Amino acid sequence: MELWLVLGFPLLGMLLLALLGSRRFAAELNVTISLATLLAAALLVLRVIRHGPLLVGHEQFFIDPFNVFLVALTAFVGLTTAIFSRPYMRIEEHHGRLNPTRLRLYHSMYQLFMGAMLLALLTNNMGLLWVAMEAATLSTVLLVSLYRTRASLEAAWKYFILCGVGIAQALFGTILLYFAAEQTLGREGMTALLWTHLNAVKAHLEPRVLGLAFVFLLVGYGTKVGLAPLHNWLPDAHAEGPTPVSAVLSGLLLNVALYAVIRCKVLVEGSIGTALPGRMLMTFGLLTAVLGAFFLWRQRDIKRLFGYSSIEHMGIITFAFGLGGPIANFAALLHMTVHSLTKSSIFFTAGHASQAAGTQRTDGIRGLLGISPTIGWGLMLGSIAILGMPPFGVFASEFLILTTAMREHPWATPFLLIALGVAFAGIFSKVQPMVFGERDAPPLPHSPALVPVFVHLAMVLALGLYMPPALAEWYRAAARLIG
Amino acid sequence: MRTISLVRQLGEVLVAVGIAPLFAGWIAQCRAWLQNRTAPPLLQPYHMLHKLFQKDAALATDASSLFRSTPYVLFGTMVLAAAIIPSIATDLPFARAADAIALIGVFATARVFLSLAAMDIGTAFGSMGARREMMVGFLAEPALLMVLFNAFLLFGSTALPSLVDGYAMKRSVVDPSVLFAAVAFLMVMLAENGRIPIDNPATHLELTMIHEAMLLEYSARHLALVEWASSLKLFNYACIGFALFLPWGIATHGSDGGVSMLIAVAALAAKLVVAGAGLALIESLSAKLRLFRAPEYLAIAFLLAVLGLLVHLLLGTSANA
Amino acid sequence: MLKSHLVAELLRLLAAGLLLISFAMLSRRRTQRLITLLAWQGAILFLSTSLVAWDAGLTELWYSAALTLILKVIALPWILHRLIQRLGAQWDNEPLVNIPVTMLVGLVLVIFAFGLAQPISMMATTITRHTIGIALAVILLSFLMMITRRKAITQVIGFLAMENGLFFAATSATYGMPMVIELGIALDLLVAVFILGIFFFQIREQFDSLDLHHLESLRED
Amino acid sequence: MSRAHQWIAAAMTPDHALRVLLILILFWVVLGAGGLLRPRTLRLVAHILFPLGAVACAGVAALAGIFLTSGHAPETMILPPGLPDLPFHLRLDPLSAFFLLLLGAAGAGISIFSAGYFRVGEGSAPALHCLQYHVFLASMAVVILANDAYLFMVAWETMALSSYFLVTSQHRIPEIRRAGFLYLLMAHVGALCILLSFGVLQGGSWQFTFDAMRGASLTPFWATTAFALALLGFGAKAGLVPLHVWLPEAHPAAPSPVSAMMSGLMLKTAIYGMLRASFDLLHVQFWQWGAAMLVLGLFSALFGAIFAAVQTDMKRLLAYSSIENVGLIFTGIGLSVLFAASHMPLFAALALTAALLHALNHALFKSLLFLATGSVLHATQQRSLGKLGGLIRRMPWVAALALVGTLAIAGLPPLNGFVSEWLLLQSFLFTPQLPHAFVNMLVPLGASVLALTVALAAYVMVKFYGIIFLGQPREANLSHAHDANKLERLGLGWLAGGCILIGVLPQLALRIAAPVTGQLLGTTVAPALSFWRIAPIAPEQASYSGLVFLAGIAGVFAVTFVLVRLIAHGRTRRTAPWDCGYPWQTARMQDTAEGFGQPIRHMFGGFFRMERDLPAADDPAPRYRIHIEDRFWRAIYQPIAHGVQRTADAVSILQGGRLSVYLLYSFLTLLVLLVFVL
Repeated sequence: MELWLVLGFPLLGMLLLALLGSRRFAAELNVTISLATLLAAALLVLRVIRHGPLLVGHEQFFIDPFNVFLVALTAFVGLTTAIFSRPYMRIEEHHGRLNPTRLRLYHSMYQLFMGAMLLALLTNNMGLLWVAMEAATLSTVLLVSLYRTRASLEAAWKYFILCGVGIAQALFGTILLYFAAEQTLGREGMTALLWTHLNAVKAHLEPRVLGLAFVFLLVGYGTKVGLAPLHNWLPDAHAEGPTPVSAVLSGLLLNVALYAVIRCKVLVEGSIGTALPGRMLMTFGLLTAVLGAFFLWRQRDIKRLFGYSSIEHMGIITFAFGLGGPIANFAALLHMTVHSLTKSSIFFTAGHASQAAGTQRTDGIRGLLGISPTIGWGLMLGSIAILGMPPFGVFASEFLILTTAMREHPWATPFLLIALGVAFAGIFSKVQPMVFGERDAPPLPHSPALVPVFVHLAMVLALGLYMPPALAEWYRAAARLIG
Repeated sequence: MRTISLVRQLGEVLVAVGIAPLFAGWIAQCRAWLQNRTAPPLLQPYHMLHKLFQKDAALATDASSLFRSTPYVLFGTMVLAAAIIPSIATDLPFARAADAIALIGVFATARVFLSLAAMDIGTAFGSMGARREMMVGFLAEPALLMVLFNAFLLFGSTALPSLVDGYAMKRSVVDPSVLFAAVAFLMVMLAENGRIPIDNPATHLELTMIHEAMLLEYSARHLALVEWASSLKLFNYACIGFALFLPWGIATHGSDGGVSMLIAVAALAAKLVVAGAGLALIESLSAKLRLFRAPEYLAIAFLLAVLGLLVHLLLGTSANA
Repeated sequence: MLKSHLVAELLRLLAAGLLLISFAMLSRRRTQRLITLLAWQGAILFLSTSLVAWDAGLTELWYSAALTLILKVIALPWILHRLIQRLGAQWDNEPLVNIPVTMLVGLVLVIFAFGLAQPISMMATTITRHTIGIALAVILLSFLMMITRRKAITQVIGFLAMENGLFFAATSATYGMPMVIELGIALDLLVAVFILGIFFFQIREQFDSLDLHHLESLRED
Repeated sequence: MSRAHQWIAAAMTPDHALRVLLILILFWVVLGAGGLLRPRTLRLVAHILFPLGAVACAGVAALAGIFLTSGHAPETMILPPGLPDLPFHLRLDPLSAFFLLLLGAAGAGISIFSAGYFRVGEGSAPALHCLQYHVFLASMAVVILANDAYLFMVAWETMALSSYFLVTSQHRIPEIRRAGFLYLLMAHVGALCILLSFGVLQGGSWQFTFDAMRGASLTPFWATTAFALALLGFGAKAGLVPLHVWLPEAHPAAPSPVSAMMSGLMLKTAIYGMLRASFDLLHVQFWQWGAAMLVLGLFSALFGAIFAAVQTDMKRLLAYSSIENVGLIFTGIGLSVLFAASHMPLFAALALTAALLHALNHALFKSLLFLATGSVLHATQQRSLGKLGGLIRRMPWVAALALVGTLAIAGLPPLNGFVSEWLLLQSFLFTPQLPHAFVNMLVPLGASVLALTVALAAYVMVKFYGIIFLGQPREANLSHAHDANKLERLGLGWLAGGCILIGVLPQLALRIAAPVTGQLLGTTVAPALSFWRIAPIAPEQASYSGLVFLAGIAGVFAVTFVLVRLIAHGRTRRTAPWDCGYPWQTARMQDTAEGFGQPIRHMFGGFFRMERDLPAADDPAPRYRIHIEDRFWRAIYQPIAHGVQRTADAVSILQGGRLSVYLLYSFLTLLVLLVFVL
């Protein structure tokens, strides 16, 4: 029941906002719907806590420890982003970069995007997962091109083509998966694409086919994760889209894509029985982390900067999943959570910062502390958190990942060290002069809603110091699930 | 500790304070002879001190209390050093208060205070002298330390009394390393006491001064104390040298009071006479070096000491037998 | 028995045609032609699907065949056609890499694809199993086409060709995906093309051209 | 009231020490947060919070002292927060107690001084200072108490972070921002190294508690890796050459009390970490470790001293002198490891005692001197030695107290600096007995390098004190410099008192160091021969008595003074300085900081990169400028920076902006992976 609400609210919202999106109260409506979604998700979570994993709708939908917290996270960040985007978009309108019709598109596509992601998370059907991912892509393409500027069009176009092609690969992978599953599960009852069934029989699936399938799925969904060298769309899309979109792209979409990859990895590993998929993920992860870090070094656009930082972190998470084992998986899941919280909060502040300074160029933004202490401290603390400084939660996961890597694969640690060091230098050398130094900008026309920023950071801080047992239990269970 | 040793201690200190100017005077006289000048009277230093004590002190207007107290500090440190160094007898209450390394510390204290005082008035020559003095100091100390290392290797102690006793115990031939050490010590001693070839106590050319340049602002009783302290310093160094290299005659631990004391005093007198003459000879034979040469000179001293060390470590077994 | 043998023969023929069309696409310059070829591809897909449906007697395959006919043979080509009419964009376009080289690479890709598909064909039970390699080849070739062309529209055509290849793979390997998925895919595809249509106009009004070299400003300098 | 008494009594009994310590640490945090009640006003912060913080510091020191002297068994404690399987573990043992004592003793002085120091309008708001300052204190204490890797790292990085914000409190100045950035970067990379070292230390047991690490058995290779990583990490924090570059930038940039905290206290946490890792967790295994630390330490010491001698900024000078002192401490540790690994526990204990003592002493006198520069800075707004001078007449209090610190850091008896250096030299004397050929011949040379360093330190300090406080004021505005206020004097006095106390009665310090050596090496040096004399190994070998020194000098001083007064009449005339009869003497003719550097530059030219422009002979307005730079910057850091830059440029080609190329990437990736699985 709650599950239908979780999926229903965003779709309802999409329709409503498609009609009323240009009204004055559209933003508030957007917030309300997101809130409703969050509440539904909360109910769902409560139910899972009470009754454990569940499987509904002819087994087409399911909740297990792996996706339950992602659902909660997605709904939550969806709400906070909606709250943030209310004043942000007003300011954009005030600056004349948007008009009511565009806002209508924005609001309804925002809800569609949320719905698609929740669907992707909740569905048990690999085919449906693919459809949802595609839908998410399409909606975000429209969101990225919202400003209709040359740059935003170019970014959207690249995003569309690259991810479209990628997603096509993923479809082929899915077909192969289906093909292999059909051999054992048969066509009857359409169970051959249900993850739970596949997981049950994964040991009997034809390894060679699944190997092929994994390559296509990895390349496909990996493109959306932003694994180098498939990442090229990511910085453009992050930099040119509206900031709330950058926030949800970094904070949620990448997670969902990675979630898909991991679901596939579980099946394939179970089938071919070697560590090959893990090795692939580790290699991709390291490559991505290192490349991302070096890209960071010479960024001049604040949103591109943090876009690349997302790439770097996705690399680290992927590497951790590749390591496998209870601790590394635990760390990876934790890192997914804290990264999306931190990164979205950073994008909130970065967005307002660039609004205040009237430019996204890092050398144009100065003395944020002087302009608005909340923005300044938000950006500073957020960057510190994302750079893996304790006591923030990002450090907790990096602690586990690094120590594990040091024991299991020492050869990898130098790369991680380089990635983290270069990323630190790259980001901090840009953030410091933006936050500190002399002020030079007028105040914003609308007061920014920065409560979400500090709520996110507080949660990340809490996760670094104390983790609620229920959450830890989910992580452990999910880690076991992933193996 | 027994009263007798206290008496000894007191006696030794008084002797040191008393004859230190004499020693300086003796060196001056020998030098004069060697350069066939008519020598000043042997007691000249005492006359000078007496006269200085009579004069009124002329003090720069903004001389701070640091400047005024320094002479007393200098004198104090030197007397303390004299009390520590076993020049006559070894079992002295103060002798155990510091080993040779700590003794270096005492001299360093004196040096630092003198340099600070020299900088206090803020004259060009004063601070220049202070700088040079400190430079010579930090070059000399490592060499001196290596010399002490040598002694430690021989007798397993850096406490001077133990060294002397150690000599008294083993009447072996002189260890080869000692020769190197002795030469090094001599060079350091010359440098530390502002003698030729590093500095010239008799110069009147400010630009070449080191020690004297720091005293330019002192007068009367302050000057007297400083001069006395520096002659005491020379005397102390001589005594350290004796304790390290020619400890014969010093009343060692076991020996009872009277006779050994007399012998010790006589021995000390003899050594001082010889040493003074020797110093004078060296000074008149060598020419003063340019200041930039000072590092080389002290580096040589250092290397000699290290050489001694290595020699000992290489031939160690035979020497220790 | 005889029937299914005949069907298999026909299917091979159609598959070969599909491959041929892909190569033709690689070699064609005129956008108009490419669209026609795309339509032909769709037609072949339609034929093969309905053949398989007839042979295996699967109703849902009939549906997807119908879907193909409507979407891939009629709707999409028509939309694209209208688009280039409206945009006045039926110009020649010179590929980035000259055509013989492209063909050569394509040839290598085909061999590679067959090599890859070998194990799958071995274990497939469908009568169409030998055509999986061709499906993969078509996918890779259209990928190649997207890489080598420099007009926005040609890239889209390549994209659609790739979708066709996927569809062919689905039918030939597994008698098609479950209906829900088919519908979903079709819907996505339709939406995608509409969005692309909007994009073309926006791009043109911004850059007054659909040439991709205008879209190279976002880069690390 | 009586309840309170009972409670305090209970607190003072060692078996609650850890709990009470935690309460005090929490109290610091509360104080820090308290400032936010009245963010912009100074009174609350200055007159209530900082003094209370100082009291807490004293409490910490007292507790640690009681714990050490009472010889109580280590206490452990587990707090709920932390990672799911890894709650926070805390442990109070002699080693941590010693460093807590250090932290509290020096921290009390600094806190009192800060109460009088911080002004409104200098850098960030007082409340913010207060918060960061106390978090800094608390995090250092937690670092020392932590008993598991995670808590250690959390506290460690919190320490770095809070100090970073303190350093950049005047963030409007670009140089300060740069310094802060460099500092945080080095700190973070170092922390990652430490983290990896822990990763090795846990030895596959996935237990990150130190207890588990003590138990873990590592192969020699892994043990050495862990040691090397730890040396890198802690060395970077301690400012060991060549990881020192951030130190002379960051320490001067901070407000003076913060510089004092960083130099005096934070560097010691690195020392603590090194001891914890190499002795306690890795229980010293190979003498090569000791040799490595010895070489690094000696080199850092000499390097620091030489660079301090050529500085012209008083705080940079002190920063370099910190590098020197850390070098000395590492020398002691290295020596101790060398002995311990060669099974000479007694000598090892001697060297370790020297290192610990020097850590304590450095905490005292370096804080004292940095605080003194703070007062000078407030009085004159000048940091450059070239514009100071003659302050002894304007600021007698600061001058007198700074003199104590100067003599102490110059290693002169009867002050504390001398004691530790004396012990260090003593321990060097035993190196010839090492069983390793050549090592035992080469190490004695180390002693001479040590002596050279110590003597150089004296040179440096004469320069420091002489140029700031003595001579004539080099600028006109110095004539109305004001002396430090009461609270500042109190803080300075506290630290100076500590220097004198340890110098005169070193046996007290030996007493508190003894449990530590007992814990780490199983043996201790004799704390005190008698109430007035220390003889760490054997009385006939070497002994020292600070008390006798003081008594002797003071006694002779008094006697001579009286006698001179009696014999000679004490008449004095005040006149212009004689200066060889040169009448046109001006303050500009005094020797300058550059002048003091000249002999050093002349002798150790190889260490520097010098840019010098000398005035022409016929220049009407001659100007002499010299720029000193250390070679490591160009030798190591710039190449790294350039390498990263080049790599970044190369990498950025991937993002060429061309869609076809992007598609090609994913195409090729696909093909490669396919070939891979084929």
